[in-house]
This record gives sequence, structure tokens and C-alpha cells, in this order.
Amino acid sequence: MLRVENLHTFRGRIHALKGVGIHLNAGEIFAVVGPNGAGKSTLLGTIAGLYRPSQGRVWFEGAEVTGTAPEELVRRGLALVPERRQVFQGLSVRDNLLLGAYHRYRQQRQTLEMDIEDILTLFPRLRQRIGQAAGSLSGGEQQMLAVGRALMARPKLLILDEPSLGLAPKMIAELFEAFVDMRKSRGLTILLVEQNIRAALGIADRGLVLERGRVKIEGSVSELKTHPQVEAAYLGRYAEASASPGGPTG
Amino acid sequence: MSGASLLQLFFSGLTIGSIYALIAVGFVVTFSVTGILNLAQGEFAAVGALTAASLHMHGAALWVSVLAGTAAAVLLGIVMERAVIRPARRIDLLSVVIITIGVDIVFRGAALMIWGADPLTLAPFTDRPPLHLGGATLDWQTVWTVAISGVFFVALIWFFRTYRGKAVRAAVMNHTAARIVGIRPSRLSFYAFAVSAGLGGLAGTIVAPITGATYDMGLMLGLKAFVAAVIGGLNNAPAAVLGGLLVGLLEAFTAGLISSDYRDAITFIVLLLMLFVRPSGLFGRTAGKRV
Amino acid sequence: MIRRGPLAQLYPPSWPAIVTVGIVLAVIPFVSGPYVLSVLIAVGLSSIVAVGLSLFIGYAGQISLGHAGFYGIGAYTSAILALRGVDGWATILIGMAITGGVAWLVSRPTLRLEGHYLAMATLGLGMILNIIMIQWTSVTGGPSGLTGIPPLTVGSLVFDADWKLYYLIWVMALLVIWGFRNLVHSRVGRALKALAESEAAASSLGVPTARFKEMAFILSAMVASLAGSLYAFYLSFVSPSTFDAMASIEFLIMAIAGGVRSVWGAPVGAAVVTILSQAMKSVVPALFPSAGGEYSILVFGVLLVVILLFLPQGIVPGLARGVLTIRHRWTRPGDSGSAAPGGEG
Amino acid sequence: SSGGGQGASPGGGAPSDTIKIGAELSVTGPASSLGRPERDTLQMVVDEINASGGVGGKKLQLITYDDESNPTKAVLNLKKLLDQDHVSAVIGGTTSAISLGLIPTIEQAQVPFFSLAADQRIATPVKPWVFKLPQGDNLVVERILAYLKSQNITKVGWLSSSDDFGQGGKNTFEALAPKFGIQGVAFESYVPTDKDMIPQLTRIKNANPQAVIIYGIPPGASIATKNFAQLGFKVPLIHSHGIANQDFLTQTGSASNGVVFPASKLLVANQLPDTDKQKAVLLKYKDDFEKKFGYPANAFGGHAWDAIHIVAKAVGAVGGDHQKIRDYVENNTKDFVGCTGVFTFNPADHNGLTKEALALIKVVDGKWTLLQE
Amino acid sequence: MRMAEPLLEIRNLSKRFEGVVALEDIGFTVQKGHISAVIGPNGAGKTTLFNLLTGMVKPDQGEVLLEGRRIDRLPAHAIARAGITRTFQNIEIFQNMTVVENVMAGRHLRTTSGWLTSFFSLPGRLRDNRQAFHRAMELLETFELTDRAFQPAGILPYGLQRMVEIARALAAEPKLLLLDEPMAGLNAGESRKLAAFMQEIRHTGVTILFIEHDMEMVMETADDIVVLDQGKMLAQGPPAAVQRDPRVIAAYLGEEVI
Ligand SMILES: Nc1ncnc2c1ncn2[C@@H]1O[C@H](COP(=O)(O)OP(=O)(O)OP(=O)(O)O)[C@@H](O)[C@H]1O
Ligand SMILES: Nc1ncnc2c1ncn2[C@@H]1O[C@H](COP(=O)(O)OP(=O)(O)OP(=O)(O)O)[C@@H](O)[C@H]1O
Ligand SMILES: [Mg+2]
Ligand SMILES: [Mg+2]
Repeated sequence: MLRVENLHTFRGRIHALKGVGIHLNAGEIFAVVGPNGAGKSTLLGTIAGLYRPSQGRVWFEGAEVTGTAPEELVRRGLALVPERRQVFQGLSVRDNLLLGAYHRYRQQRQTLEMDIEDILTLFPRLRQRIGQAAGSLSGGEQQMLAVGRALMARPKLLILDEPSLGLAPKMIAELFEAFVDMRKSRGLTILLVEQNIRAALGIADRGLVLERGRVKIEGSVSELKTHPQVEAAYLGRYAEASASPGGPTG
Repeated sequence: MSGASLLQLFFSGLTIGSIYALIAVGFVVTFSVTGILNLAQGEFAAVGALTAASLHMHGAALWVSVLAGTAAAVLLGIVMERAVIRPARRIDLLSVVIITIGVDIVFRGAALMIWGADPLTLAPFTDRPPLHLGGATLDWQTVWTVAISGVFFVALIWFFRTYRGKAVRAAVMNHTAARIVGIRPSRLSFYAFAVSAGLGGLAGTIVAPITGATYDMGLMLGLKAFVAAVIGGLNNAPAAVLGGLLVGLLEAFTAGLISSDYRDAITFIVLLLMLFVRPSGLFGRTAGKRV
Repeated sequence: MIRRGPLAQLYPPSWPAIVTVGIVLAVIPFVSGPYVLSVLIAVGLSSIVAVGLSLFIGYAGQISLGHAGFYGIGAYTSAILALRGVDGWATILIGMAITGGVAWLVSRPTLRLEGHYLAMATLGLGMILNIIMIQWTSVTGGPSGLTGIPPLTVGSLVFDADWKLYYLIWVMALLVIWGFRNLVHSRVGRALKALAESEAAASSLGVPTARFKEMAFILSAMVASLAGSLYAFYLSFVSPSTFDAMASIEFLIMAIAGGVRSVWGAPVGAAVVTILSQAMKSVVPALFPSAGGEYSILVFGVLLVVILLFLPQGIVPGLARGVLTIRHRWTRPGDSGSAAPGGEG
Repeated sequence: SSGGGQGASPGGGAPSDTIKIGAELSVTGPASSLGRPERDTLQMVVDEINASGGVGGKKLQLITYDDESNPTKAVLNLKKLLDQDHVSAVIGGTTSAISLGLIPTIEQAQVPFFSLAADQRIATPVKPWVFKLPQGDNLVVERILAYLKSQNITKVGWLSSSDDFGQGGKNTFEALAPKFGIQGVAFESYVPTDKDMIPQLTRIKNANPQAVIIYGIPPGASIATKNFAQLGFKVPLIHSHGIANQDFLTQTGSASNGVVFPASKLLVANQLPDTDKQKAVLLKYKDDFEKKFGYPANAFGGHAWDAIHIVAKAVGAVGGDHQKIRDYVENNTKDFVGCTGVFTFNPADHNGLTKEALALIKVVDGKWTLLQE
Repeated sequence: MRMAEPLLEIRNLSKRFEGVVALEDIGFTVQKGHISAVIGPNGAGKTTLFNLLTGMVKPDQGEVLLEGRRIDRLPAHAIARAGITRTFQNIEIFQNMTVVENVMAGRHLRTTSGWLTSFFSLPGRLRDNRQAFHRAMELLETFELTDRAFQPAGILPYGLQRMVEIARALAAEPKLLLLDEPMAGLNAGESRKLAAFMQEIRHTGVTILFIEHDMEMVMETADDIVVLDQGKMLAQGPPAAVQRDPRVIAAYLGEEVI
């Protein structure tokens, strides 16, 4: 489904990814974890086409998509829930959801109402806020909207950057359950970055630990869960070593 | 002042207001799609007017001249988008505004070189004596101007309610988010410049019979239209039409009733007072932002 | 190399650059003719206005399309009063006081506005001021202005020759630049930058955002007024078209082309814009003998676009970054992909 | 003082067989419809003179700078002409505001200056180094007032542009009208870039004047004329010399029929009686200019024509020295027949025109027609 | 210091937005020296409560008292001066300023140099710069951000931006520190470290009120918990009691308590 090889990405002068490879099978849930600044968001952004890699390649469903723009990738079935939600602040909740289906609006206009209904069932909170400007929603509500909007694209591969961020515990449980359901019912493939490692490893099949732009550990969830370094890693914080070479001297 | 005089002032305000409105709409179209305040907007009007007028003076039929004027502006809009706006995509909006001022200077210089400094004239669209209504006279060209801005008013209300219209608004609210849902902002930007340049060009050809066509006509029109667009609330194209009319009417009534010397000052004071009462434009809504 | 502490690295002292520029400028009259001086005087005057603008735009995050109006208040106050026999220096101070007062009066309602609304409001303010200059004929001389403004004097020193005004104007300009640099690198500067980025966060830290914006506005207006007064004494003539909306826009171009997030951006922008548009007048006809003034304008427009496309942050930050990048390459040869962290020296 | 002490001594750098003349004009910006014909005329005349062997064995070199109608840039241009180009004389100052702005520098540098702008204050009081070519507002306004008086009109409405041109007219009108027993019943103004003057004219109409004077240049003056017709005004419409431009006729069409205004004779050169001294000069200039540049000659170009010829004559006689040129022009310009009029300068008069410099013109069926008084 | 002294007192606080009732009749106190938590489902009104406390939004009704003094009508900057600073759920960092300048900006209230002093570089300017810089560097050191000090804050990863915001709010030496979801975007190890740090802050005499969805951390860190739901107070009390409250479980925690 998705194959990433030797990906290098710069964010400004910072070498954020230093040769990352991932392999995702269809219908799999794959978790990426790692400390702040490990490059997780950069990895997802590079796959989704937001950042251009300096080196390395990405294949999606057998075709190479390295450097393809996000607006193209979503047409091929790849949807991203970005870091910081990025909802359309001035538009209503409903319009945000509708625009999630932008690329299939012309062909599948009839099904949109149904899909919105599904999302409102998953997030009842959004139903109460349906006409409100997205920018005035609470943080958690915006997070729900960002996830809902990505689902509206009916993707084959859903890429989530910290979907649990700002959600209440009950909501997290429900959302992650829904992911599992969707994988079952629609064969949705999910690539997930999470800080809520327990929740993530709870639903994932496989995963990897990213540190300082490199893959530290990779394997099945059971392997990861029992890996001594994972336990250790998430008890302490890592100092940043990938600091800008152009930064302060001295 | 008599009723007829007041009506006359009203017509005058309507004429000038719809001219502002047409150009203001062009401002709003590019702004609400790309977030860029294109200060070269007024020049599209100048180019449209000059092209149409010079063709017409060389014997082309009126409608051909008007179409050609509009087309010339569209072409220029497209060239500007490709050559300048697209490369400037990643840079600070304030710098882009200054870049558009640079483009404005280039357009104006080029127009001066091509058409010279003297005003050109274009025949009125309907060559008939003015209408007489309630003791006041109404020029046919005014009827055209008002009608065309009316058409745009309705069309824009309609467009921004459609799904595409919302996508267009979304694109400027959040570029990244727009791309990840599949909106192609660069394509929108292209169309936006083509359309707003066309609007400006058309506006120029409509104005030309009233005011003549000069290479520097875009400057003042652009500034006034900018004011109209802002008063309407920049993001709201139909409101820009209303903003244009408001500015035009204010100018006419101030000049006619209070003082022509201080007309612009008084107009501005009234507009500013309105802004102070409604800081996000007369018809603008505060963007749904909070902390 | 001077060994600098980390704070000095964040806020390098302003005097070395000021002194260097000052020395260079001090020497110029000895090696050049009066034309160069008059161009540099124009640069100096614009620099003062543009520096104030860049504080208001680049640091406080606001926008003004009306500063030519304040420039004009200074110029007209000096012209009107000096013609009535008031001491020149007093007229400068009175001009600044009046300008400060006007700016203060309008700032309350105006600065509540954001972005384009503020742009429009300040545009309107500038135009209103300009209309007053045009229409209040009995005082301002109307559209053709006032002439015969007596020169500034200090004791027996009369500022009547270009070179004297040149020194006076640049001393003022450097003083203003020095002051604004101090301001930017201070508690006040941090507060301004903070409110520019997030008013909510700035106020949550105790910054009275409205008052700081007002102060930045008033201060930038007052230095514009200072420049205006000096202008009046330099040309001994004022007329309204010098202070119209286009002039405001030109100041804006200078500030932004130079780089609003750098205090040196303003003088560099003023210099580049002024010198470019002057140079065009000789260069373009020399290259294309048949070309008229139209071409100069056109070429100027093209250059402006090109400069900003390639140095979108403005000339000074753009070049500074360029220098950094080159130095970076120089000191660290090889692939930047090497994982070796750390710093030099 | 001698020109030599100025450092701007002519002939210093340049080869001694050319003499440099500076032109500081508003080729672009709001005043460009004045500045362009001025520039073109100057170049044309200089080329002619040089083609026919120059003056006094010397070629003229014209150096033109555009001030974009901006007074500050104008001063910079002037300094450049003086300091870098070392010109022997300066022609320019397209608008009154700019001319007035240049004068302090001119006086200080002591270089002969030939202003192309109309404002009275340029040449009154007389400044040693400043000469002025166009008719002053006083001549124009006096001519209008005399005409109105002859028509027994006492109450007039006034509309002028809010720039130096309109303002100059208005000031002069207010000063002179009482002498002719004429009273202004409404004073209105418009911004030169305005697109519609109906509000102003409506106010004027409500004041019931017996005639209306519009003092401005196209396109504003044209729009006002059209609005005047549109409002169904039945009183005479008087304009200033500001409309003496073919564009005015094209833009106003039938709306300008009946308009009366005083202007340079250039417009009606071919209708002048053969006894008119200027006729030959005007016809030649008009012909040459229109052939060369393909657009109609106008009075502004005419002022430039006069200026450069006066300068050329002086240079031919005394060479490139500032002081000598000035003295020569002041004392030896007698009955010089130019486009604007017949000039006679003397130490008390640096404009040197009489009211014969103006013709009263009426628009009849879309054509300029000389009004016989 | 007596521990049972109320620092902050909230009475009958209500706020609605165009028909949406965000908060209704909220009243509770925060004890001096405590770490208190506000929890509740999404959209319960927690952030709105913080916005009211810090003057970003004005209440429709009700009173807020800090050390017995009413602050609910004060403008935001005056509330900060009174002693409350905060962080933001959606991170309001000064992106184009360097990290250290962000924290120095937090010293605004602890420094005094004004416009004239700054413009003419009177002695106060440099003294304030030095003082703010040293304090900021100290704070960055505690947050292990020293190596990022001279980078623009905007390029920091999400999690570190949170830390910069906390350091910035702390730099003002508030009496009451409000943290809106400080652990969002941190993993368990990072959260734990932050929790430990919050304890340290408390011992320096700063009272903390924080919003958090990470129950494990809340239970471990907080002395008191206030639960909001749909704008109303659902429960208040020590962690153990709140955790067992069936209404809290139903509305917020869900069946399987994480
Ligand atoms: N706009 C930017 N410019 C320069 N560098 C950046 C930018 N954004 C991020 N970085 C750097 O890239 C590196 C990786 O950041 P990234 O956001 O991918 O981390 P992350 O793993 O998602 O962290 P977090 O868990 O905090 O979200 C960091 O060192 C960060 O400082
Ligand atoms: N400016 C506003 N306009 C309209 N509604 C608003 C506004 N601010 C908040 N709300 C609404 O008030 C409710 C409470 O919002 P608040 O941000 O306080 O929730 P919260 O408890 O912080 O939620 P979360 O845990 O998701 O951050 C939400 O439903 C929100 O939509
Ligand atoms: Mg991240
Ligand atoms: Mg919240």
C-alpha cells in the first residue's frame, strides 16, 4: 500500500528526517511514536506531499508519488489529519466537512449527506455545533472536525498526526474503536503518529519508534510493547541533538 | 435643495459608485481567493479602457472594442499571475502587496509608452440623449454601469453560496488545509486573477465613455475601489458592490450638499466613523478566531 | 574578532554600525558634488520616516498608508510658523507636538482596526490631512504651497547651504536610527514584537497592547514630522503633492523593500529606492537613447518587483541571510547531511 | 557674481562646441499631458537648430529629466542638471507648484530659468534669474471678465480643479472680478481625477448664475462640460486656456458647443488674420510638431518652443555663461514672436506678454473658432 | 504560609456566545499553594473559563477574586499584573521571535524600562535586558531548551513549543499559573517529567490551575479537581473522590478508565 525508502527531509536548515523507511500493507494500522522533535510530523507531512524530500522515494499503491502535491494525493486516496488541526476557521462545521469531500464532490454529491451523518454519529458534539464557525470551536471539537474532515475524503490510507490530541478520554476510546471498525468494514489503512502510546499500541498492528530523524526500533506491536528500550524511552525525555547547525555557537 | 436636485445627486452617486463597485469586486475576487491585495487592480481598468478606446478610434466596432479591452485585461491578469504572483506564493503577504505596487508602476509606465498621456475617448454604449426622471437626468452609460454591477452583485452572491464558492473561501483561510482536501489553490489563483482582471477591464471600458481613458486613470480608481472593498469587508464580494455604491453616494451627497472642497475628507470621516463602529467592515463578520 | 557574550549576540550593540555609517557619510561631502549631497539628503529625510514606519509595521505588526500626512504636518507647521517669524527649532518641536497630538487623537479608534481596515483608515487619515493642506488656502497657500521659508539658524550658523543641511539631517537620521535600534532591542521592542504576533499572548504577559500600539504609532508619526520639518527648511518650499497618498506608499515601499524587520532596512530601502529612481534617469537614456522618462518608471517598477521576489524579507535581512549562508558553507564544507552536531568557536 | 565661481561653470567639462540646456519636466504623473509635448517640442527644436548648424557655431545639447510631477524629485533633477550636467540654462517646471519649488534653488545657483508654468507668483515680484513664458492667470482671467462684462453678465458660478492651476485661477478671479462688477455666486472645486462633477454643478445651478466658468484641464474639464450639458444648463459656459487641447473636443463632443475661452492663438492659427505677427510662427510649429509626433500640438508645447528659442538666441549671442545669458535675455528680448505671444522682457517684467497674446475662442460645431470681438 | 487560604475565588460565573451557553453559574475556589485541575468533556467550557479568568473574554455575570480583590472587569494585561499568567491550548507562541526572546517577553512585568529609557538607551535598558536574559536562560535550562534558545520559536516541534509557553508564563513570576492542556503532545515520559516540574514550581510558591485530559497525570498531580460538563460544575473534590464519581465516569472518563 505505502512504501517509503530512505527518506531525507530538511525543515529549513534542520535535517529532520535522515533516511526513514516504512512499509505498510493494505488494511494495516501502523503507529509511529517518538519524542518531541523526532521528526514524526515531518515524516507524515513528507508522505502527504506537504514537504519535499531531499532524497528518498515514496510509493503509494505501487506507483511512485515522491514529491506529488497533496491535492493530487488526496485524489488517489490518501487523507491527512495534520498537526494543529488546520480547520477552515471562518467556515461552518458543516462546510468544513463538506469540503473534506472536495475531490469527489462532482461525482458523488448524493453520498455526502450520508457521510456527514456518519461523522456526526461518531462525534455527537459536532452535531450540536453544526452551524458554528469552526474557529470558535473548543480545541477538542476542532480536533474532531479535523478527523471528520479527513474521513469525508473516503480515503484508502488515512494519515493521522496525533488524533487524540486534546480529546477527552472517553472520546479517545470511542474514536480509536471507530478506527478499528473502519479498518474492518472498509479495509481502511491507517498510519498514525501518537503520543498517547498506550492508545496507539492498543489498536496498531505494527509500529516504529522514531528518534532524531531515524528509525530506532521497528516491529509488531507485541515486539514493541515488550522492547526494553520502548519502556525506557518513554520514561525519560531525550535532549535534542538535531539542533540547527546554524544556531547559536559557543 | 429641491427634490430633483437630490435625485440628481443620487444618480450621480450611483454612477460613480457603480464604477467603484466594479473595480472593488475585482479586488475582492483576488483577495478572497489568494489573500493577496492586488494594488495593480486599478490598472486593469486602465488597460481595458485604453485598449477599447484606441481600437474604437481606429474603427473597430464598439462591442468588438469592449470585448478586446476586457480580453486584454484578462491576458494581463494571467501574465501577472504567472510571472509574478506565482513565484511570490511563498513570501510574506506584505511584500506581495508591495510587489503588486511594482507591477502597477510597470503597467502604468507601459500604458504611458503605448498610449501616451492624452485621454482617449470611447463612444457610449447607447448613444441616446440622457433619460429624464423626476426632473433629473440620467445618462445611459450610468444605466449600463448600474446594470452590470447589479449583475455582478447577484452573480457573486450566488457564487459564494455554491460549493465551489466555499472552496474558494476555504483556500484563502488555510492554504495547507485546502491542499490536503484536494483544492488546488494555484489553479484558483490563476482563475481569480483572470476573472478579476476581466472585471477590471470591463469596468474600464464602461467608464471610458464617461471619463475618457487615460494611462493613469487606474490609480485613483484603484484607491477608491480599495476603500469601497474594505468598507464592504474585503472577503465579501457582494458587499464590495454595496461598499462601492456607498462610497459613490457619500461623495455625491457631500459634494452636493456640504462642500466640494472637503468632499473626500468628509467622505472619509464618515467611512472611518462607520469602521470604528463596525471594525470588521460594514458587512464583514469577525472571523471565527479565538484563543 | 571581539568575543561576544550570548546577550550581545542576541542584541548586538548598535553603535559600531552607526559610527561606521556616520564616518562614511561625513566624508562624502569632501569627495562629491552637491548633486550627490542632495540625493543623500533626500535619502536621509526618507530614512527618518521609513525607520518610524518600520517600527510600526515590522515590529508592532501594524500598517500605515498615511505617514506622508504626518510628514506633511511637520513640514507645514514649520513652514507656516517660520514664515511668521517663529524660531525654526521651535517650529520643529511644535510640529512634532501637533503631530503627536493628532496621532494620539486618531490612534484610539484607528488602532482597534486590523490589517486592511487599518490600512484603509490610515490611508483615509493621510488623505484628509492632504486635503486640508490643499484647501485651507489662507494658511497653507493651497495647491501651490508656501515658498520662502527662512533657514534654520544656530547663533550665527545659518543652515542655508546643502552641505550644512546634509550634516544636520543625517545627524538626526542616525540619531533616530540609533534610538529605534535601542528600542527594538529592549523590553519595549520585545513587547511590540510580541503583540504583533499574538495580542492575546502579549496581553496575558502584562503588555498593555492597545497602549503600546498607540505609542508606536505616535512615535513613528512624530519622527515623520521631524523629517517633514527638516524637509521644509531644506527646500524652503512646501506644496501638498509632496504629502499625498502616493508619498505614503513610497515610504511604505522603502520600508518594506529595505526590510521592515530590521532597523537598517529603512535607510537602505530609502537609499535604494531614491538612488535607483535617480539612476534610472541617467542609465536608461544612456542605454536607450530614444527612451523617455516613461522607461525609467517602467524599469524602476520592474526592479522593485525583482528585488522583492528575490529578497522577500527586504534587502537588509535578505543580504544578511545570504552572507550567513555563504559563511556557513565556508566554515562547514561538505554535505550538510553529516550528523555531526555542535558549533564552532 | 560670475558663473565661474559656482562650480557649475558651463563648458568646463563638456567639449566647448556644445552648450548644454537642461529641461526639468513632468513627463509622467498627473501633469504629463503638459510635460510630454513640452519635452517633444524641446527636442524637436534643438534637433532643428543643430541640423541647421547650431547657434553661434555651437551645438546645443538638451538634457531632459522627468520629475513624475513630484516637487521633491524636481529639485533633485534640478540639482543634477546644475551640478553634474553643468547646464547653461534650465527650462521647465511644468506645473506652478514645481516651478515655485525650483525657484529657491535657481536663485541660489544663479542660473537662468525659464518657467513653463502659469502662476503669477513665479514672475511677480521679478526674480533676477526667473523668466516665465505662459500667460499669467491675470491675463486669462481679465480676458474672461472683459468678455462677461461685454455680455452684461454680473453673476457667475465658478468651478475649478483643486490643483495649482485651478487655485491660481480662482485667486485671480476673486481678486479681479469686483473691478469688472462681476460677482461669484457659487465657488466649487473638483479633484482632477474625479469622474463626475454633477454634484458641484447641481450646487452651482441652484445658485442661479448667469454664466459658469470652469477652470481646469482635461479630462476633468471635459467631464465637467459633459455634466454641464447633461444637467440642461442654459447659461453660457466659459472655460480657461486649460482646455486648449484637441482632446477636449473629442471627449466632449456636442456638449462643448458654444463654449468660450481665451487661449493661445495656436488653436486657431489658420483663422488668424494674415496681419497677425504670430500666424506664420504658429502654423510652422503646429505643422512641424504634428508631422513629427503624430499628435496635436498644444499651447504647452508652444511655451517650450518659445523658451528654447529665446535661450538659443541668447546662447548664440553670448555663449554659455549664466550671467551673460540672463543679462542678454532680460535686455535683448524685444518683440520676440513666439507661440505664446510677443515677448518683451525688461528688468521689471520677466513675463513680457500683453493681452494680445490671447485669442478668444468659441467652440462651434466641434471646431475651434476665433471669436471676433 | 497557611495552606487553606483561597488564592482565587470564582462566584456565579456565566458566559454565553450567541446562544451557546459556554459556562453557567460556576463557583469554586483555588487554594494558595495547591495544584488544581479542571477536567471535563470537550466543549465543556474549560478553556472559556481560563479566558474569563485572564480577561481575554468578559463574563456575562459573576465575579472573580484574586486574593480578595475583584479582577473580572480588568483588562487582560492588568490581570497579568495582578498575578495570573497562562498558556494556551492552541499554542500562542511568538513564532518569529527566538525562543529566548519569547521567554524574555515573559519578563515584561518584572522589568520596568519604558519608551524613553529604551529609545535613548538609558542605563535601565541594558540592565533590564541582562536581567530578563539571565532569567530566561535559567528557565530554558530547566526545560532543557538551552540548545534551542536562539532558534525562532516557530520552527520548534509542537511539544517543545508547549514548553516554551510554560517557561514564558513562568518568567512573569505569577501568583497563579494557568496551564491549558500542558501535556497534550507530550508522551508519557515527557508528561511525567513535566508533572514533576509542576511540583517544583508549586514549591516555589506558585499556585497552579491546569486543564488536562491525561487522567493519569491529573490523578497523580492534582490536589483538587473541578469537573465541568456542558458549562456546569459537575463535581469538585480530591482526585480519589472525583475518579469514583459515577457522573464523572459517565460524562467524561468512559467505562474503561485509562
Ligand atoms: N518550519 C520549520 N522550520 C525549520 N525547522 C523545523 C520546522 N518545523 C519543524 N522543524 C524542526 O524539524 C524537526 C522535526 O520536527 P517535527 O515537527 O517533525 O517533530 P515531531 O516529531 O512531530 O515533534 P512533536 O512530537 O513535538 O510534534 C525539529 O527539530 C523541528 O525543530
Ligand atoms: N467565541 C466563541 N463563539 C462561539 N462559541 C464559542 C466561542 N468560544 C467557545 N465557544 C463554545 O463554547 C464551548 C466551550 O468551549 P471551550 O473551549 O471552553 O471548551 P473546552 O472545555 O476547553 O473544550 P476542549 O476540551 O475541547 O478544549 C464550546 O462548545 C465552544 O464551541
Ligand atoms: Mg509533531
Ligand atoms: Mg479547551
